Amino acid sequence: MEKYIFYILSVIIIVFAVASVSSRKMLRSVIYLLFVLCGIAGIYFLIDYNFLAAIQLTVYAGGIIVLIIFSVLLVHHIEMELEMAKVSRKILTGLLCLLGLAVFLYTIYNNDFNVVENQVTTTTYDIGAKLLSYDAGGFILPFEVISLLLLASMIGAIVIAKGRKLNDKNNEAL
Amino acid sequence: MIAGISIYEILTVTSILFFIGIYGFITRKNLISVLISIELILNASVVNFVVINKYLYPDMLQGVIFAIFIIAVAAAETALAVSIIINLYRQISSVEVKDTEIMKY
Amino acid sequence: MDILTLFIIVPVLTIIALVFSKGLERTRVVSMIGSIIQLGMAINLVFAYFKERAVNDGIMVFTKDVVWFKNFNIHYNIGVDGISVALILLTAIVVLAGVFISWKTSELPKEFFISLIVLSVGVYGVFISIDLFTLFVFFEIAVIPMYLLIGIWGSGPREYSAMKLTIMLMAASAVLLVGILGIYFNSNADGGPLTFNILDIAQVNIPEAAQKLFFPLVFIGFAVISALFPFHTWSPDGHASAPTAVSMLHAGVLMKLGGYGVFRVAMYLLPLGAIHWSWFFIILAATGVVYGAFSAIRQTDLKYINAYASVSHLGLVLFALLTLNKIAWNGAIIQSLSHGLLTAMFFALIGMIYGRTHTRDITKLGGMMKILPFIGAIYVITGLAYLGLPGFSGFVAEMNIFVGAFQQNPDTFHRVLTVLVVSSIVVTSVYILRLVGKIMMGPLITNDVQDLPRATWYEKTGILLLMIPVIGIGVAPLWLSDMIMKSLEPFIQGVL
Amino acid sequence: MNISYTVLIPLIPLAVFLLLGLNSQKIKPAISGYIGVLGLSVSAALSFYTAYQYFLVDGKVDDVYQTFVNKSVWMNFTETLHIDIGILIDPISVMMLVVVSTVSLMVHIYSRGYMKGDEGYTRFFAYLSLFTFSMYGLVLATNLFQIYIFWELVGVSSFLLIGYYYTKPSAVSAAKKAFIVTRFADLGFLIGILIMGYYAGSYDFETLNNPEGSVILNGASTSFMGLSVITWALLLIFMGGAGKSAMFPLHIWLPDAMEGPTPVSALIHAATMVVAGVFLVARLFPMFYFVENGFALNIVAYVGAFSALFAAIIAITQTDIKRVLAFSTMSQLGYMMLALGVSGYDGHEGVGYMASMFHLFTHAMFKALLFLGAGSVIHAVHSNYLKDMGGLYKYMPITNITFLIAALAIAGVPPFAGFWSKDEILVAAFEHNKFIYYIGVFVAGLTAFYMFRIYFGIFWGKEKTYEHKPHESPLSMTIPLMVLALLSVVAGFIPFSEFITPDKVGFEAHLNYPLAAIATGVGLFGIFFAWIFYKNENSLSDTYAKAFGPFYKWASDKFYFDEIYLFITKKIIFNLISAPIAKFDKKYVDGTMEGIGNKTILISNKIKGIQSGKFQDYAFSFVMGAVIIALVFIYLWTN
Repeated sequence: MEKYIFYILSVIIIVFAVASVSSRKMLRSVIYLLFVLCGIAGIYFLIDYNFLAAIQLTVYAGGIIVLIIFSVLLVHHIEMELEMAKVSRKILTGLLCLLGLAVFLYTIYNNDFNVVENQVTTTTYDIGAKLLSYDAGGFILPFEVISLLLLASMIGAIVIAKGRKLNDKNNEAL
Repeated sequence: MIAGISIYEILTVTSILFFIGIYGFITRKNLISVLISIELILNASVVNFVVINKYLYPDMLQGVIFAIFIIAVAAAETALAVSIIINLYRQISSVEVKDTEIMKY
Repeated sequence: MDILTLFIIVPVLTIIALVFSKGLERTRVVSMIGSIIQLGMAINLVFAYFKERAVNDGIMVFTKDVVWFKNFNIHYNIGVDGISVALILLTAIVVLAGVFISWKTSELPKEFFISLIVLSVGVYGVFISIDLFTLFVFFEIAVIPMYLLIGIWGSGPREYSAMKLTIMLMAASAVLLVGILGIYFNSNADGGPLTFNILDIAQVNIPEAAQKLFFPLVFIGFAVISALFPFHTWSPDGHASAPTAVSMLHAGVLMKLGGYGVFRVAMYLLPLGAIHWSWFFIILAATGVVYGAFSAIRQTDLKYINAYASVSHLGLVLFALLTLNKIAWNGAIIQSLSHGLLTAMFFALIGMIYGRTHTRDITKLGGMMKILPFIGAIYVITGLAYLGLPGFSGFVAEMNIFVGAFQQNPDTFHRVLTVLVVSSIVVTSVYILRLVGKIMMGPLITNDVQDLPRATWYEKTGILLLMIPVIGIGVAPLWLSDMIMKSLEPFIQGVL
Repeated sequence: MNISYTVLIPLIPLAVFLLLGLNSQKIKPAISGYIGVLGLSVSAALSFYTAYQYFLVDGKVDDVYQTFVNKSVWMNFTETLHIDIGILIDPISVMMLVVVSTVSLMVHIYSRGYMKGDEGYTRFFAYLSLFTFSMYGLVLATNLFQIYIFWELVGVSSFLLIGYYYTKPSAVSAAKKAFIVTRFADLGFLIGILIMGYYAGSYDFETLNNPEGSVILNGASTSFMGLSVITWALLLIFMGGAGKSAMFPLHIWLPDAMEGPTPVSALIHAATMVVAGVFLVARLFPMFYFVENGFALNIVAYVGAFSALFAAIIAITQTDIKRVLAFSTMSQLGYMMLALGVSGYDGHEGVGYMASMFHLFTHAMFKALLFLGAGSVIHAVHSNYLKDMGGLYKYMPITNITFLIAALAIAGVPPFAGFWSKDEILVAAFEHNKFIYYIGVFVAGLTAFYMFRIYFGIFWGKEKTYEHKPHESPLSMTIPLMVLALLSVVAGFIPFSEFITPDKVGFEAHLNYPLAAIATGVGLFGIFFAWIFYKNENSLSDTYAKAFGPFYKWASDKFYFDEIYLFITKKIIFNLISAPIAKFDKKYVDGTMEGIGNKTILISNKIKGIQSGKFQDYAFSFVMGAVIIALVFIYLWTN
């Protein structure tokens, strides 16, 4: 049963990822991304990381996608068709990507993973404890660093997006 | 563990996702699309972290925690990128890649 | 402090003093004092040299040796012989004259004089170095300020000219460096250590194959700065764009480095290569002599005429060196001096004319003698000296070269080339007289200008400074040619 | 004989030159004239004293005139080969000293009147002194190189003096022409000197001219294209002499040189500088005579004879009196060359040599007189052209008489000076070469004709209407005329053969009466024709000119030699050599260098595209690089 769900999820992820990078409509592209992210959240559920799945859904689907949609709406007309790259370039990039993929897969399939059969369930409590632990192997320091980084990026984002005060010159530019 | 699915299959899927992201990054002509492609690449690697944690070292949580960190950083990054894009749009009223080539010289 | 290192120290001190001086007035006074001290030292050096020569019969005197970079055996190794002494004196004279001629520089005077003196440091350095590497370093020091001097203070398409000049000279330097390294890595052919010392290398029998390989590199590397045909094209453009003092220094002194290097490095260290290749380069040199003269006939820009004339006259220097004859070599050195002084004088006069009439186009000038009697008279005299009139230095040099070329190599090939080169004196007189007749004589063309400012004291001083040695050499050449002849002795041995 | 004081002869004019030249703005014209004349008087007095001492007191040892040398090394080439500067006293140099001093002094005095009021008065005297110095140096030279040095210096003085009116374009171009043509001839001279230096190993006249010396005895040992190298050297040296002495075909500068002030023409282009070529051949006469049995000397004779004839024909047709005199000079110089060419060496055989020097001497006197007289006329009527003159005998009696004396002298009428010297030349030619003798006689007739043509044209004929009434010139100008006229009368009676011979042993010359009668007859015949044609204004001359048809036109256009030279210089040298070279330089030589630079820029422009600034291109390269590196590692690890 889980096997089939995984296949279905995989198909969803790949199909929508392809759709997302090839759609000529900006907004659709974003929505396809949303599906991809949801698919990934599904995979998290499948491998029993419920908390992670939740984060994926809230932060990505809830936060980032909304942010992107906002920006799309701010800078785009919804009906506008995107300019596409030259065919030769597409083919070249495609070939390069296939080659890269081949390298990846070759490496992966030639690697003998030391898989440990298990049914361990990770709870939110475990994650929280680990995250805030200051024992050896605890992640309190990175956690704090990430917090700071988030704060800094918030401020940065506000400053950049706010821009300079509009004057005549900028009016022309707008 | 997903019953009946080996780590190879999952890694295959993420690799494909990763290269789709790269394909998008190189071919898309619009900064927001490029941003979307970056999200794909990031997600592919996040899944890898998680999956490898689960399959190879089930007793540890490093992969998961890094996944959380990456998601957090991605959120921050997206916020910044969007603000840059909006600012750029104000400056040159375009978010096309070709209009940002002034760093050439 | 030894007498030669002073030639580096004093200009450097002058530069330091210039850095701390403010305003045009003080800047030029400081440069003038510095240059006068240099000239004084150069004159003192001549007398000291004669005194030292009486008791010391080494190839070089006043030698000093300081290890500079041990790993590659690079030394700060200095010394002079009669030839270097003569050329140092020339440099000091031209630098001082150049300072006088640029008395009125208004744009960035401090930087201008600093560059000018940096250039002179390089030139002095080349003339006193015995170490190949040190020589090369000073050679480069001399070339680089040209770029700034032409690019910043030049006129016309100055960026273009500066770039062209610098790139061509740099390319030549690159070739030269390969040649020098070739000599260096062959300097242990007799089992000694690798060395850059010219005098030591001369004692080593560098393998013939290596000599044949590296001679053209070293020769071309040096000869490009002497405007060897067909690598001369930087010179007309460079001169045309350069400010007056820079043209003077460049044509007067810098271009002499080529001939000096050819004979001090290429001929001395690679004599077999010189013998092997001389037939080829002598054709180029002789072509340059005639070609430059004929080109000069057709030019209409005063500086272009002079630049092509320089190609012709310096071709004569290279020609003389390549005849591998002592008399001709003597002539080559005297020609270097003579041409240095005369060309400097010509450029100075052109600068004065340009400064007054704001044109260098000979079709727009005429009858200047009437309104500028001093400049006109000096111009005529310089022209006559330039075309080899007896009583001036050019005649002495040319006669030495011609007699020498005729003494050596009595085969038809060299005879034909010699006659060809001798015939250039007629072509020279054609373009000089055309020039003099056009701009100095004839009816006054700038009719609206009946009165131009006469020559000022500093212009006259600069000119007289150059004129005195020209006449001195021309009237009494014996002391100079004896001094050079004696110094040539060890150098000519290898190629005879 | 102590000759050390003779150093002063050239040095005084040099000092005067430096004094006047360096202070030309400060010295007042009147004073500078006096300085010039005074300086030259001293030199001239010394010259006369030297001549007196040398010829009459103690120049001779055992009836042979000795050569006195006083020299020092000026520049060393090798132990044996060096350039000396010094003084050489022998018969011809002393004779030249006298000629130069006399004419130069007369011209100096004359110029004080002629140049009065000219703004470049001081400069003029400075130039004259420079010229006189150079000319002294030339005649006193001890070796070929010294002669070359002063040769160039007289050339440049001539340049400066011809171009004295430097605002006049014609004067400037004449000066340039004179300098360049003679410079071209000097090229031959210089190459000749170089050859001589290499094969003979010396520049010294004593070594070269020694009839028993190795140079002359071994002269024919090395040959080149059928002639010995020494002969080649002599021919090239003669080329230099021909250039200075305006021999055909290097004569074209001389007529134009008349653009200079008239005293200059008298001094330089009639009496002194132009005879330098003759002097040079005379100086090297033993070499010319002995090396290869005088092959070079024969060339000299024929060139001289042809020039004499050629110039005389042209002189008949010219209308500018100074140009007539210029061609006359050229013709007379040809005469002197001819005389040298037909001379022998020993005893009476050397009559040609003697006659040449004799003619040089007398010619200097009467030709200078003719020029100064012409100058006097030009001064009076302000024109050079015959058509503006006529009937001047009334106004200018002194000029008239002195000019007539000079004309009679040049026409070879006894007892005037020209008769004696010309007679000796014809004797020499008659004895050696009949063909040349006939040319000589014919030229003598032509000379008399053209000279009296202008004499009658100026002083007789129909009186023209003059703007200002012509008047006799001031005393400063007429005194030199009178002095020179006196000399033109008496110079012929100097027993030249006693003093100047090739072997330096005097001999007794006798008048050859039949030949003298023929020559005089021809001269008188020429005068007679001139009298018929030009004594009174009539149309005879035009009729005869028409009879000669195109030949007359050619002659009056100087046989188009100017045009030929102009064609060579303008068309061939300027347009066919210089212009293409200049173009070639710009286009190909510079073009190649530029091309290298441009190609570099082009290539870098091409490569620059890689650094496009498009981050997606960078990403592409990055991924590609990563993949390639991965592939490489996989390849390495799997093997």
